[in-house]
Amino acid sequence: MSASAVHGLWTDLAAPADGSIAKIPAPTIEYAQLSPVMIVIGAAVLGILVEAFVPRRARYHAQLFVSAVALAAGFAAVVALAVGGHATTRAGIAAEGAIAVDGPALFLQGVILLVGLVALFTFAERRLDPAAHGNRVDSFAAQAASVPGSDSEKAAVKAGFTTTEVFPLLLFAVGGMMVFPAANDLLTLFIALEVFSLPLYLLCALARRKRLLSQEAAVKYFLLGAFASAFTLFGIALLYGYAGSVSYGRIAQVVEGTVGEVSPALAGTMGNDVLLLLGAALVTMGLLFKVGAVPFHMWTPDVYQGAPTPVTGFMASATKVAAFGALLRLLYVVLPGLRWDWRPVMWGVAAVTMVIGAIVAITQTDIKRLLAYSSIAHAGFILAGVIAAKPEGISSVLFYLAAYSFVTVGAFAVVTLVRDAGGEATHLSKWAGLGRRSPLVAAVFAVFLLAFAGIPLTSGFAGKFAVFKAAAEGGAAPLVVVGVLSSAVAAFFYIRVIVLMFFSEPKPDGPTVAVASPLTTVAIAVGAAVTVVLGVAPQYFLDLASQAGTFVR
Amino acid sequence: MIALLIAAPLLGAAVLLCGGRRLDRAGHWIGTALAALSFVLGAVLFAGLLGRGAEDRTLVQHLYSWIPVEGFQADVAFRLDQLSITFVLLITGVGSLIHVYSIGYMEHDERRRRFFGYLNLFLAAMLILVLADNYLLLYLGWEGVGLASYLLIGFWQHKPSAATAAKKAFLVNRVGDMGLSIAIMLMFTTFGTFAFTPVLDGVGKTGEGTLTAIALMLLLAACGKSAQVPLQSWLGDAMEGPTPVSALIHAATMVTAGVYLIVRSGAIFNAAPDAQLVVTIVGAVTLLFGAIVGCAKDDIKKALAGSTMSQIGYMVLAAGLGPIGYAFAIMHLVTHGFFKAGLFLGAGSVMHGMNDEVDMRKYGGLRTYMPVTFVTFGLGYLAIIGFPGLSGFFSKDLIIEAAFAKGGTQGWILGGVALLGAGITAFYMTRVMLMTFFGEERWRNLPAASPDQPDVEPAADHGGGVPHPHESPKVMTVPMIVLAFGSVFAGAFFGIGERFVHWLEPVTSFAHGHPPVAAWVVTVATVTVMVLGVGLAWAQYGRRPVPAVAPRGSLLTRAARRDLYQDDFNHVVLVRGGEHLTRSLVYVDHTLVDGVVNGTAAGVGGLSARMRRLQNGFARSYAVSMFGGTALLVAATLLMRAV
Amino acid sequence: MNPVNYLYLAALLFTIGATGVLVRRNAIVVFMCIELMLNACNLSLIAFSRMHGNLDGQIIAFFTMVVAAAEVVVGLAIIVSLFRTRHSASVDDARLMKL
Amino acid sequence: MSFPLLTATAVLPALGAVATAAVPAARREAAKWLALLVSLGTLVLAVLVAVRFDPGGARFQLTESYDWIPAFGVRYELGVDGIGVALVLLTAVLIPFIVLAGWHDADPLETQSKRWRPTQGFFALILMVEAMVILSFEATDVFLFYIFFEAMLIPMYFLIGGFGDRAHQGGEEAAATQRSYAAVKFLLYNLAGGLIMLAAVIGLYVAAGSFSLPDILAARADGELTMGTNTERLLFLGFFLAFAVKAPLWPLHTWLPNAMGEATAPVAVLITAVVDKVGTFAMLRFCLGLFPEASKWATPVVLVLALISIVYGALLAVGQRDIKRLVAYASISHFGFIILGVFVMTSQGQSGATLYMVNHGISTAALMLVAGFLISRRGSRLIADYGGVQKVAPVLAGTFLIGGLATLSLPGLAPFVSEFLVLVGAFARYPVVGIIATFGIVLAALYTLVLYQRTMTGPVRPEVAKLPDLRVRELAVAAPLIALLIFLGVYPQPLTDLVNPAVRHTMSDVQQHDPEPEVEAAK
Repeated sequence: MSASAVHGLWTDLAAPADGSIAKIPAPTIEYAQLSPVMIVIGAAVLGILVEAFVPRRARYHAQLFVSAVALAAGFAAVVALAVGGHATTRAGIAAEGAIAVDGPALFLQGVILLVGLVALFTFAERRLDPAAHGNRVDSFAAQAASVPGSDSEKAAVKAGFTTTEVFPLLLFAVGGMMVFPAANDLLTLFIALEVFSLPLYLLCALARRKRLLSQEAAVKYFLLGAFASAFTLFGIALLYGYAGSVSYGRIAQVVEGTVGEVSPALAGTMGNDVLLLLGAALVTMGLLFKVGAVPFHMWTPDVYQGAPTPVTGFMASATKVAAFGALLRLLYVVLPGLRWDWRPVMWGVAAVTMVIGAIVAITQTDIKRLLAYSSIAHAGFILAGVIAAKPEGISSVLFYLAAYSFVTVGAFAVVTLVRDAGGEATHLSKWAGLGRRSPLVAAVFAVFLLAFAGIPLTSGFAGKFAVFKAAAEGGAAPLVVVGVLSSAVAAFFYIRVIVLMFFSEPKPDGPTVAVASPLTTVAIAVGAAVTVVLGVAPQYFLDLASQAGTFVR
Repeated sequence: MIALLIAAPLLGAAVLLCGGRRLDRAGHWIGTALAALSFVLGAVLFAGLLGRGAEDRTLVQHLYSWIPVEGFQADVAFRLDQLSITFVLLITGVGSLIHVYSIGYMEHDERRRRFFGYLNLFLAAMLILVLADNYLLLYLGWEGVGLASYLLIGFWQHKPSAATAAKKAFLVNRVGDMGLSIAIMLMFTTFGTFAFTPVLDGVGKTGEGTLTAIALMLLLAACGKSAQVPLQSWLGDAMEGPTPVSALIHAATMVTAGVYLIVRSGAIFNAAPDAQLVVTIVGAVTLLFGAIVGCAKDDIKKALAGSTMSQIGYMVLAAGLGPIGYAFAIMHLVTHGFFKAGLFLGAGSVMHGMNDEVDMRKYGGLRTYMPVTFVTFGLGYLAIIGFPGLSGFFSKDLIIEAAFAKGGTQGWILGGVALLGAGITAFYMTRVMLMTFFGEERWRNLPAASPDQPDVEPAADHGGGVPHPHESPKVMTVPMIVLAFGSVFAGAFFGIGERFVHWLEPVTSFAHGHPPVAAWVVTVATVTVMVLGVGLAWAQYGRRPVPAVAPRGSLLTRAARRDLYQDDFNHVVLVRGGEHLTRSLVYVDHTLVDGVVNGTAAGVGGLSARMRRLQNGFARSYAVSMFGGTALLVAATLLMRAV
Repeated sequence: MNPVNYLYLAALLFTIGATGVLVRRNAIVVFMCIELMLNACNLSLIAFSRMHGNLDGQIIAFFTMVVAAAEVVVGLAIIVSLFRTRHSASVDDARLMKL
Repeated sequence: MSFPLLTATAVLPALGAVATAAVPAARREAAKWLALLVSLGTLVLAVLVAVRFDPGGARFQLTESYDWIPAFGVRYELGVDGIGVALVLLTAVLIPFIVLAGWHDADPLETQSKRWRPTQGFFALILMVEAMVILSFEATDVFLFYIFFEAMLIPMYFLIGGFGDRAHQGGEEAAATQRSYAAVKFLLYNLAGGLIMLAAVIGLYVAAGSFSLPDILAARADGELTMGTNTERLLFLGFFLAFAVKAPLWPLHTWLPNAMGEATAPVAVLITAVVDKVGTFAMLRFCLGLFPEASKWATPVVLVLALISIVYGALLAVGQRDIKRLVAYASISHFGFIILGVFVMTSQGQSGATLYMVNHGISTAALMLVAGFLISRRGSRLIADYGGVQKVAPVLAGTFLIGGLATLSLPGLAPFVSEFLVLVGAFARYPVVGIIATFGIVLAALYTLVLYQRTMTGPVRPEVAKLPDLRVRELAVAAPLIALLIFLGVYPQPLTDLVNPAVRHTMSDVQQHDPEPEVEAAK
């Protein structure tokens, strides 16, 4: 359908045909192309029904089954679409222009689904915490509503309640994230944003241990998130005001001035660049908030630390993937005409993000906060790739996201294993001598850290190299230099953790590495495997990314 | 054949040093046998040379290419000619004798095997030095003898003094070696090679400046090896080594390598008169320096060392005179090889009989107790002071004549110095003679163990107390006797009819010097001066009894005892200064260079700690930062558009 | 009346809301301020919709309301649970995690 | 397609490392023997490479080339020239001795848990390093080289930080902290250098459009490749900085004394004799090959730094109180010589530098390993704690002395050849530089002999009175090395034949000709 008549649904309605109500033409929805999202959202709804109707005892397994199947099926659908050429030749816009089905969208959806699947395993882990009253428990509160330490909570624990709602919440979040990078108009963008944010807010609040931290994290995340999305919405409004439409294609045309017939109103607003720039800036800000770029990063450490670690892992990886996807689409599809305005700004943001992320991380003492700051630094690196306004830029970012997300999930999965009496032992001092106690786990974690640090033969290096190369070719050499320098700084604190694990004597009261169920084991194994494979033989995935590297408009 | 000559002692060294304890019993015989073997080989070669015509007595044996690199050829090639064969005979001959002597001298040392290994190593290196056909190979031998001397001086390593002396010797030599290597580099950049023939023939093709530079660098090397001023300080301390070592290395052979180098490079020096002048000056100064030091020392070996220094001074002086001197230099070198080796062996024999007492003031009247030693030593003494008819007389006299023959004021000065030196030589040698073999027997009324020699050489384990002077065993005396013969007749044999000169002429070239005064005048003068010296010495040490404890002495005496303060100078300036330098550098490295690095790290850390505070936990302040960030973003975007 | 004025009003409301978020302590009030911002957005959307003469803006406004409602649900749930544990709804009290 | 010999030389130790690591905790000895066997096997392969290599033939031989990451334009491209062969040989020769010398360095303490398997780890890491070093000598693809150049830091890091001398003055606690400080310093220094090089590597691709050294050289030769002067200089600096850190050049050297001081002697040898050579090797191959103009532009500065390294390192060596640190500073001085030889741009200098890499490797190994034996006996690194060892352990002292003499490059021992070549090469183009460098040989004599005198000679100290002499295993380490030193000292031709053609190529890369001797010039 043509981009000029956006949203046939509403606009046709708006034209009254001489009193008589005209027939509403049924919108054409390409179900096949939307199937991945539909499957996941559908499964989420199903999950809620399960909550309603399935007896408590069976819920856990039912939910786990439904979610796993849904994610797997979704991934299968994505693959099918990709094979069907929807990523390249038959890429197009679906659902009346609301959603784009093209290379980046499918690639990122695939990544999100896989990451979601891996995260799901960590969500479902029930062997780490000591069984309470004979019931296996996972890392989520028995009953979120009950006050920590209160009788009701004790009762809930005694009764062996578990918050199986986390699974549908996870599915909703995944669904939203899948739509986010595929959204082809600002409205869908906004909706997707909220659809995956709200479940995350909730998930953050659901930790079984350290609930105070968990709730605090949730509040901070929620308030700041809502604050950010308010800005985003205002930006959307301004863009709409500027272009008279929220469709990406339309806005792009207006920006470039290649629009067909210009209505007088449009002519009026088109002239007003302030609307455009202001709107663009605000929408971008909303996305930068989600990727955790400086100076919109301050929620990251607190939320990462407070949230239940499986949630943190999921958030840290999947959210970044989705948000960067959306950011890419926004900058490359909607605002290419504005490149000379946003690139310098992004340069600044990227540089600051890398530097501050790396530097502040040095003095962190909590492993989760440390990883949070490292994720900030990485956001900076990825931004460097985003800035290279060329296809290599897109594909390099896609590859980096794929590599990074798996490393992150794996790393946080390892964090869930290291526990002492008070639950997870996240303070660095407690990790001393871990390498002596359980060499294998420490070694795996070391691999993840080295990948973060970007040491060759790990996925981290391949990704970093791809991004920097693209940036350099895009003429951002200074940014590359800043990048390598800050990675040198960043290397320091990754190394510090390794030193701690291997070279310092274990403390007598130190934490133990809990023996995980196959679920977490699989999660970690997958993470490690992907890290190494993408590091040693990245070619196939690079090809994938570069094939997927073109947006449809 | 030539290679075999070197191989023999090399093999000996390898076998003895790697052989392990099972060779302890036979070790010294193996060593001596191989040394003797190479002497025999040398003799055979010599005979071979004699068989040839005077002009084609140069054999070159090219073994293999040592360092073949783009534009850089260093071969392992040996050159046998009159000059080198002379040295070969001297080295292997005296060397063999001293091997024999050492069998007796080192009898009681449990590390005798290693001692002989080192001796063989030295022989090999020295032979390489004199047989090499290019300067790089010569350098190899040059450092080789340095190593051997290092090992032998420090042979009694448990004595800190010995270890220090060894180190000092090596270091001072290294300074000289610097000169040699720079000289070689200069040759390479000038001639593109450093083989003797092309270099020495190519002298004409290049400017005098370069040649002077090369010559001076060679001289520096010679100073190091031959203990010439200013690099002479090591020789005195080198006497820490066992006496045979002093005899072989620090009297007869190694220390004369410098003279060999100068004579060998004669063509270069001939073309660089300024350099030659410097050479003569160095020679003259050392000549006096050594002589003066020799007068003051009470340690018999140190006194002899001083004399060695001064005798080599003569040789260097002669070598500096050019064609008129080269041959005489070598001739004096050979004769000196004989009598000085003899003297040292004699001294060794004395010490052997006196519980290794080296202080002459504690000797006296020994002639009756050790007659053989007395006689041989005496003959050596007569030879060195240039008693008419003995070898020293011929060689030294010729040098003095040549010195005068240099002509002009230089001639007079140099000649005068040489003459004076002859007198002083006579003085201090007589002094040694008198203090050791004549006068009252001061060693009778001695405190028990000699206090100034706390660690007694293992060679003497017949306790302290009053020594019982006795003659040394045959194995020691025989070499002394042989050398004595040498010191008596060598001079006459060489000198009469200029046999030696003509023998060397094809290599060193020879020109008759014409002294301003008739030759016999010089001779007479020399003899007179010599007699004066002897008389003076007798007046001081012969008539009056010698105090067993050294008197304070005159200013000059005290200065001479302390090597004219040359060591103290080194110590203060070089050693102390060096220590300060290194210590301060260590400090700099730690605080500055390393400090910068650690400082940067600390700085980043501090920055991090400060930035951390922004993360203060207040949700609202986070919101503020977001708000501010947005404002910035918007502002920046608008600004971009504005500009 | 010129719809632009509505835009000014919207901007004003938005700013008020933002300021409220920055200055108020009580989580509920902060949250209300955010709602205010959302509604400011709605107002401007509708104004633009009027200017451009198409309905997109109004439709978005509806969606926004729904989203706002959802946010209320989630947000209140979180805030209330926080309040019940801490007996205070002040956002400044919740600062266990810092640095 | 022939048998991929070069790959094999690296794959064998890599697999060996994995196998060694997999040996169960109880079978410690087996792990050691396995490691030794593998290193010997690698040596055989390396010798095979040397045999198959034809000095007269093409510049890069035994080449292998496969696509690896086309997206980055990265090829798995191996090939050796004479210099590469020489260094591969050096590595393969030294590793068995390192393994043998470190036989007991990693035996676990009784206190440690049974599951902790330091021994297996130690030897596996050594083999890992060997594999990566060999690959970086063989890689002709810049990116491939960079990968291993960086990756080898990790095993080295664990070797330095994980294993130290047994009895350490100041107790195990202090030792651990100092070790990890040294390890972290090592890693950060090199990582920082490496990352800057990464930027340069990317820049190189942007500028030259390829990572393959042969392609770039060919393109430059055909004049197809022209870099802007400033670009070339910046890229050169990026590369050179990394290499200057690796082959410690003043003032980037401070990590070496810490690393060598804290690590066990075999690991110290691994650092200075093997790993650091990658830096100097890379200067010769990549800096000069890729950026000839910039190299010439930078020469004066580099020469000055090299001279400073020579003198400064030697002086600091004189001032050290710790045997290992002394050797470390001596190495800094020697690396000054190597870099000098590389950058004077004469064939003598460059051949000398290459020989120097090999000879310095062997001589340091001899000196440091024997020193290690000594230290392991007395349990102290302080020179002051020794004295008179020569009397109680003459063989040990003898080997130590020969190692020292090699360090002061005594004629007749291998280092002399290379050092003299470097000096001549330097002198031929820059006489002053040559003369200043010559002072280094005096200082070398100073620190070596002082070390020997203080430790080995003089009256026997009571603490050392009981020290046993070298054991068979230790003799098996020292003797062959010394034999090698002597052999290469009197007959270096096999090596020079390997190196000469490669040097000729490098000289033509930088379009330099040796200065003619004055006499020829006169004609």
